[in-house]
Amino acid sequence: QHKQEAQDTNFAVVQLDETVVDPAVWGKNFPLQYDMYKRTTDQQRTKFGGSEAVPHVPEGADARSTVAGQKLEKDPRLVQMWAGYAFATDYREKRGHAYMLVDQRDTKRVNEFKQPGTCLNCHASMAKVYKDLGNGDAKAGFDKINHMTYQEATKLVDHPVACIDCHDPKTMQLRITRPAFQEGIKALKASQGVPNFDVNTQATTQEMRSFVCAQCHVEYYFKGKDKTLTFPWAKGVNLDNEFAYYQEVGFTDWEHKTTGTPMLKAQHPEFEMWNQGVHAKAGVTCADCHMPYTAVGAQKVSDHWVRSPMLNVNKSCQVCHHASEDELKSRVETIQTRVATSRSQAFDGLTALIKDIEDAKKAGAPQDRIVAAQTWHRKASFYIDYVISENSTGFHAPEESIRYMQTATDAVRKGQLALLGKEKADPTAAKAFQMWKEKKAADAKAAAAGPKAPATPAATATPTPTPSR
Amino acid sequence: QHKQEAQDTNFAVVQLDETVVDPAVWGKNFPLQYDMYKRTTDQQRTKFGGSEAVPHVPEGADARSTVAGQKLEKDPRLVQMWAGYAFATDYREKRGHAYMLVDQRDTKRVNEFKQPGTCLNCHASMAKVYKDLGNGDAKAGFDKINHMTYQEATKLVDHPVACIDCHDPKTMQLRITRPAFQEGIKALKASQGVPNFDVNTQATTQEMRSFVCAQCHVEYYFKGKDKTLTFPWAKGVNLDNEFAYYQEVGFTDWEHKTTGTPMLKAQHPEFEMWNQGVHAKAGVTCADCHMPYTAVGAQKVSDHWVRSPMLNVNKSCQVCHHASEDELKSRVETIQTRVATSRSQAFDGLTALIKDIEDAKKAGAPQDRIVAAQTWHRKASFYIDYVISENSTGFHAPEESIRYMQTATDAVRKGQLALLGKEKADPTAAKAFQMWKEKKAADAKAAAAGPKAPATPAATATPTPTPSR
Amino acid sequence: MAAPQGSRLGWLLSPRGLFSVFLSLGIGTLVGVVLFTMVYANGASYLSSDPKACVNCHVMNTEYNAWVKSSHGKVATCNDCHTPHDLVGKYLTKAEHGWNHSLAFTTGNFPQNIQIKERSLATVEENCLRCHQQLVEGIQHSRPTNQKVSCVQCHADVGHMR
Ligand code: HEC
Ligand code: HEC
Ligand code: HEC
Ligand code: HEC
Ligand code: HEC
Ligand code: HEC
Ligand code: HEC
Ligand code: HEC
Ligand code: HEC
Ligand code: HEC
Ligand code: HEC
Ligand code: HEC
Ligand code: HEC
Ligand code: HEC
Ligand SMILES: [Ca+2]
Ligand SMILES: [Ca+2]
Repeated sequence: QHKQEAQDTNFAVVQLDETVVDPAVWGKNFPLQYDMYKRTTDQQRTKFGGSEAVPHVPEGADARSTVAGQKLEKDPRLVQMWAGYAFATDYREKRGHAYMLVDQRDTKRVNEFKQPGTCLNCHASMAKVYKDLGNGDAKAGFDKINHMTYQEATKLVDHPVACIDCHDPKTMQLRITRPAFQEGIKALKASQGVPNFDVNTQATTQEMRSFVCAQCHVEYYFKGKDKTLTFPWAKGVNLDNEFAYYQEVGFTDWEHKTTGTPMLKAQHPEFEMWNQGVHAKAGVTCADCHMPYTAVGAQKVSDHWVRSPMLNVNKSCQVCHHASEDELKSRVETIQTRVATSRSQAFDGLTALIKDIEDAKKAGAPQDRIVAAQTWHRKASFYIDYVISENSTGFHAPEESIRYMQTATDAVRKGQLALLGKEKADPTAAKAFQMWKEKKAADAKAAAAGPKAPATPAATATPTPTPSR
Repeated sequence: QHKQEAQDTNFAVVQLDETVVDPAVWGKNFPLQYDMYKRTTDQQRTKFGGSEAVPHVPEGADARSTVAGQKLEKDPRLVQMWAGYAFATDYREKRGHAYMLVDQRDTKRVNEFKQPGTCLNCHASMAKVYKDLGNGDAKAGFDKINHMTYQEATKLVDHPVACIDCHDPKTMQLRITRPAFQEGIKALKASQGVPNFDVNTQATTQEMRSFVCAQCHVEYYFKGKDKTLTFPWAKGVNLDNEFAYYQEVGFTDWEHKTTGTPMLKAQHPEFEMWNQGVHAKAGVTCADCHMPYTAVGAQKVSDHWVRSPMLNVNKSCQVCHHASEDELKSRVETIQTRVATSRSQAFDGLTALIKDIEDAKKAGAPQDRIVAAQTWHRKASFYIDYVISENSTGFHAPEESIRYMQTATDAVRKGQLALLGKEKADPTAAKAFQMWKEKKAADAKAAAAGPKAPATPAATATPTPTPSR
Repeated sequence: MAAPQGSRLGWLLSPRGLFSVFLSLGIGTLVGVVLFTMVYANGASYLSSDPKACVNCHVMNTEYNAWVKSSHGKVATCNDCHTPHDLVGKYLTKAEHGWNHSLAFTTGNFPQNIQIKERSLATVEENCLRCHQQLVEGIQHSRPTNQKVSCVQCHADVGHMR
């Protein structure tokens, strides 16, 4: 206790509490961390990661002078993969934390599509907003935001992820501020035999060094009418588990425009993938590689310039690995090249399957064959999307990433054979297909009954295109 | 030089030279290594490796009281995969070096099929035999053995791999005694820009700690009429390279009995797979894991009880890895389970493809479709066989092993579509198919001309079933 | 406040620990003063604690050789890292180690690649702090007292270069 006080007086220039959101104020007490934090504005490419600053002429509300590269241009197969979904209009390289809010506000996915306030969970400093809206109860505040439109909700926020989102202002201890993660990790731990896990009191600091990131760097979906942000972890966190979860609850993100398949979208499953890798097994956390300790004068601090470790190999990797910087980079690139090669081969298969289903529909193939092929389309696409969306190009779990591509290729194979009557449907898809059919019937009925109110066009958990598009 | 003398006097109980084959004699000078060497008679299973001693009633020439487990029974899909080839009759777990000669002499692959003397290269102490036959020129002796029948040649040998095969009797330095490896490594180094590589004078000891094993633990084929044992390394040592090599030279091992495809057989590519893994990149050799230094009294000796490292984790792995024995085993088993899962999924695909080609032939499908499907059958089977035959169940190179399974699944997919007219033939297969066709035509012509002499039924590089089968 | 578990250093710096130190000073326990000064004032002079004592046992040769090659081969001895530096702990541990070592040694019942035990590791990590306290104060400060940073997770090789 005595020790704690001594240190507090040591650092305290200003008094920090739950009302202080602005990182600049926290920076008065922790100038080293703050200076590093600000550098997340920098952009630099690595062979497979990082990002490029692409010049951008500010137009309308979009005041950005640079944007990140457009991935849809680099690989046009993505547009086919996501046909009919917002992602097919705009999907860019991620870049530093400093940009998270502007990049969301100015994406076509927000400007040309209806999005819920939920999106902000991972793109802004929400700790205070949730508490304020919920009168001290973050979960209540979170539920409120989920019901708002993006445009309403975004007015409530000012900052990208800030100190207060990861730290307790009194003790500076790491903490979880996102209800979605609290629920998700509880379900995950329960699946591992640890019931009623309360992350903020029961997690070790070592776990927290990854958990704080896992509030955002995870696959997610918007559950039910409330669009509650939910992590699909009740069966575990590998892709097979997550897919099985979606199949079991029968969730669908959108309908594929070309094939009519009820689809799933995967987003940035860094936490899940890391969990499958040898580093996680060895207790190496996100912070170890992405926020390595850096000696500044007589102090060691965590590098709050969160970025690709390939830009900082010496501090990120070389404490543990005695190989040279070039050698380490080459090991990473070897892995990434293999994953990229395998992924591209699987992707070619998927593209062929989409074309085959399209042709079969045109040719009036039997409906049961089409549906059977669609069940495999749903699976193959989710598996490939997962590895595309995972931002380490497979480094976080090399053999598992490629195993997913093998499963995807097998699903493509089955889908193509199904069209020819030589393979059955994926039995796990039955529920989702049934639910989607019912939803469409209900929508059609509602539409036929005439527009009663300016209701949201779709009752699904995902945004559908607005006519303005 | 002075040091060398000191050592010689130190050890020399008997004088060793190129005429001493019996390890028991070498053992007088090096009793520790010899005692360990003898223990390769022990058998013990690990989760995926090692071997089980299956009791065996000696019958006829086969005097073995134990044999290793029959893999064909554990996975009957193997029989279909190799239909028409000797491997489909007998394929067992490998076991310790002590058994290499008896296990070869008593396999059905030797007893029910014609095999060349070449087989002995990797199953007996050949250093002296080659020199003797070639009057001092090992290469000449090697060529002679290749022309003999197995039954003739095996009379010339007495021991499984012995000290003299890996060591220079004067200096005890590691050395290469197999011409096939000398040629193979020369071709490989040339492909990497190092011309005229002479392994015995230019390789480092570090390299030799893997090269001595790579004389046998590699994929191989019998080249041309002379059945010269050859390693397909002119384009590199990953599977893609080796397959490309075979396609380019147009080599075929046998014709698949069910589908009629000209096939390739893969055998124990441990060296190649290791080459693709992170351990090879980090300079970790076969001997580091399979012959780890062992303290005997005040001395450290290389453990000549060559076996699965999973039976010796402390000495094999914990020199470098700080994790517990259980943790290390579990890391290995995680990798192996993933590889096995992926491999099994690919294998199911292959089985389906074989069935489809069989059905299509029965149904009288167009010949060009059958041939196109066969080209993919050849590829898929070789890729899957490669990972089945590699004895670490993928540990030597996890992500690469699974990448091969993805490629195999893609080949299966293309083969199945080809049967339906929806995919072309693998263009790289053209030469091999052409050559096989010509060979069959020539054989048919020869057969029609009547049996002139008791000629070997096939002029191919591989043994074909004898009628006695 | 209870003495933090598994952290002798914490105890030393805790009010009760500090009190004990001052008490020992007060009653003139000379040994304590000398040790305290040597350790905190001039680490290098403490090198006189001879590693040869450990290498008496040839099974310690591997670690010894790896220590010589390590970044600490010239700045810290075996005892700097492997022996607790509070008085009671030091001798308790020496006794315990002595017993364990000779038992293992006589029975020969130990692995060739010796693995450090959890308790010994805790001692080592306290000793990292003894020398590097100032450097790591900031990164420890934001943590609960029972969840200190484990140095060895990243710096396993500082004492023994593999
Ligand atoms: C052992 C080191 C290591 C660990 C642990 C680790 N990563 Fe990574 N991460 C990497 C490497 C290497 C890359 C590839 C960077 C590149 O391609 O430039 C990467 C890439 C990323 C990227 C994309 C970065 C970019 O600039 O392209 C994100 C986001 C990411 N990781 C998040 C995480 C999260 C979240 C965790 C924990 C759940 C985590 N990482 C754990 C090493 C690690
Ligand atoms: C509140 C949500 C949130 C949290 C918490 C979070 N991230 Fe991020 N992260 C993002 C978003 C959003 C982006 C993309 C921003 C953009 O592209 O505009 C991003 C980008 C990144 C990048 C890419 C940086 C670059 O230069 O390309 C890395 C690496 C990264 N995060 C790692 C981490 C790690 C490690 C942690 C935990 C210490 C973490 N993130 C915590 C949301 C978050
Ligand atoms: C569970 C956390 C989470 C949620 C919810 C979330 N994001 Fe993100 N978002 C991230 C992370 C992490 C990144 C950076 C990694 C990446 O780009 O894959 C990111 C990147 C982005 C980017 C920059 C890269 C790109 O895709 O062009 C945009 C734009 C974006 N998100 C928009 C949205 C929108 C719109 C929503 C709501 C529909 C949303 N995000 C919901 C975590 C989230
Ligand atoms: C995305 C999450 C995240 C954000 C945002 C964040 N930090 Fe941290 N911070 C961490 C992590 C992880 C650690 C390491 C904690 C540990 O291991 O005990 C850390 C550690 C610290 C520490 C302890 C000393 C050190 O460097 O390890 C201080 C002080 C600190 N952060 C200040 C800040 C300040 C000031 C800001 C805002 C400018 C901030 N942090 C923003 C994740 C974050
Ligand atoms: C805190 C320690 C630590 C850090 C930091 C770390 N690693 Fe590792 N790394 C390990 C451990 C432990 C293993 C597992 C093998 C072992 O026990 O040595 C491993 C394994 C690997 C492997 C082989 C596993 C595979 O998936 O092929 C590679 C490659 C690797 N690390 C690269 C990196 C790179 C690149 C970085 C920096 C971005 C990094 N590591 C950071 C500890 C670390
Ligand atoms: C980093 C350690 C390592 C290296 C280096 C290594 N191996 Fe292995 N090897 C293993 C492991 C682990 C297994 C799996 C054993 C098991 O499943 O029981 C294995 C399995 C094998 C097996 C099957 C053994 C059995 O009993 O099932 C053979 C044969 C083999 N390796 C040969 C080689 C050769 C030849 C090389 C060098 C070209 C090599 N290995 C390099 C670790 C290694
Ligand atoms: C002369 C050829 C030859 C050489 C050289 C050779 N091996 Fe083998 N090895 C074999 C054969 C043949 C077998 C299988 C014997 C049997 O099943 O009867 C085998 C079996 C093995 C096994 C399986 C043992 C078990 O208990 O299951 C391992 C491991 C192995 N070798 C590793 C090595 C390593 C490491 C080297 C180099 C230090 C090496 N081998 C050198 C031919 C060779
Ligand atoms: C290039 C080296 C090499 C050549 C040539 C070779 N082998 Fe082997 N053989 C091995 C190795 C290494 C093993 C152990 C690994 C394994 O079983 O995959 C082995 C294992 C075996 C086994 C025991 C396991 C099994 O397959 O049932 C038999 C029997 C065998 N070989 C027979 C033969 C015959 C017959 C020939 C000739 C047609 C031959 N070998 C040629 C290297 C060789
Ligand atoms: C399959 C190959 C192989 C066979 C057979 C073999 N050795 Fe070795 N031997 C090795 C390797 C590899 C080393 C390690 C050499 C090095 O690193 O310099 C070695 C090292 C040695 C050494 C040096 C000391 C040591 O233990 O590292 C002696 C002595 C030795 N072997 C004796 C023998 C004797 C005696 C036999 C026969 C009973 C034998 N070897 C059979 C591969 C073999
Ligand atoms: C001579 C040193 C050495 C030995 C012996 C060794 N390793 Fe490694 N191992 C490494 C290095 C170096 C890496 C690469 C990562 C790194 O730099 O730590 C590695 C990586 C690994 C990895 C992660 C790579 C992957 O493919 O997933 C595993 C798992 C592993 N080793 C297990 C083992 C096992 C099991 C053994 C014993 C059979 C073993 N190692 C023996 C040095 C060694
Ligand atoms: C009597 C012979 C002998 C002497 C002298 C000796 N050791 Fe050891 N030491 C051993 C043996 C035997 C083991 C293995 C014990 C085991 O793993 O169960 C060991 C293990 C260790 C371990 C790891 C096990 C643990 O308890 O964590 C450490 C640390 C260690 N010794 C340090 C030292 C230091 C420091 C010295 C000098 C002060 C020393 N030893 C002197 C024989 C000795
Ligand atoms: C700078 C601190 C430091 C010094 C000096 C030091 N060690 Fe260690 N020692 C360590 C650490 C840290 C470990 C645990 C390494 C690990 O976790 O793998 C260790 C582990 C050991 C082990 C157990 C083996 C192992 O790898 O776990 C023995 C035995 C040992 N030391 C003996 C000695 C001896 C004898 C000396 C003096 C010659 C010595 N140490 C000097 C820090 C040190
Ligand atoms: C007796 C005092 C002492 C102890 C105990 C000690 N160190 Fe050090 N350490 C030093 C000194 C002095 C240096 C500066 C050495 C130099 O400049 O070469 C140093 C340097 C370092 C370095 C930088 C050099 C490198 O290897 O990267 C690291 C990291 C380090 N120590 C970590 C540790 C850890 C971890 C422990 C505990 C396992 C520890 N130290 C125990 C005195 C000590
Ligand atoms: C998660 C990994 C990690 C852990 C845990 C860790 N360190 Fe470090 N440490 C580093 C890195 C990275 C550096 C290099 C910083 C630099 O070069 O700026 C470093 C540097 C150091 C240095 C050298 C500083 C200098 O000025 O050169 C010392 C001393 C040190 N650490 C001691 C410790 C001690 C004591 C602990 C435990 C309390 C510890 N470390 C825990 C990663 C770690
Ligand atoms: Ca999703
Ligand atoms: Ca072959």
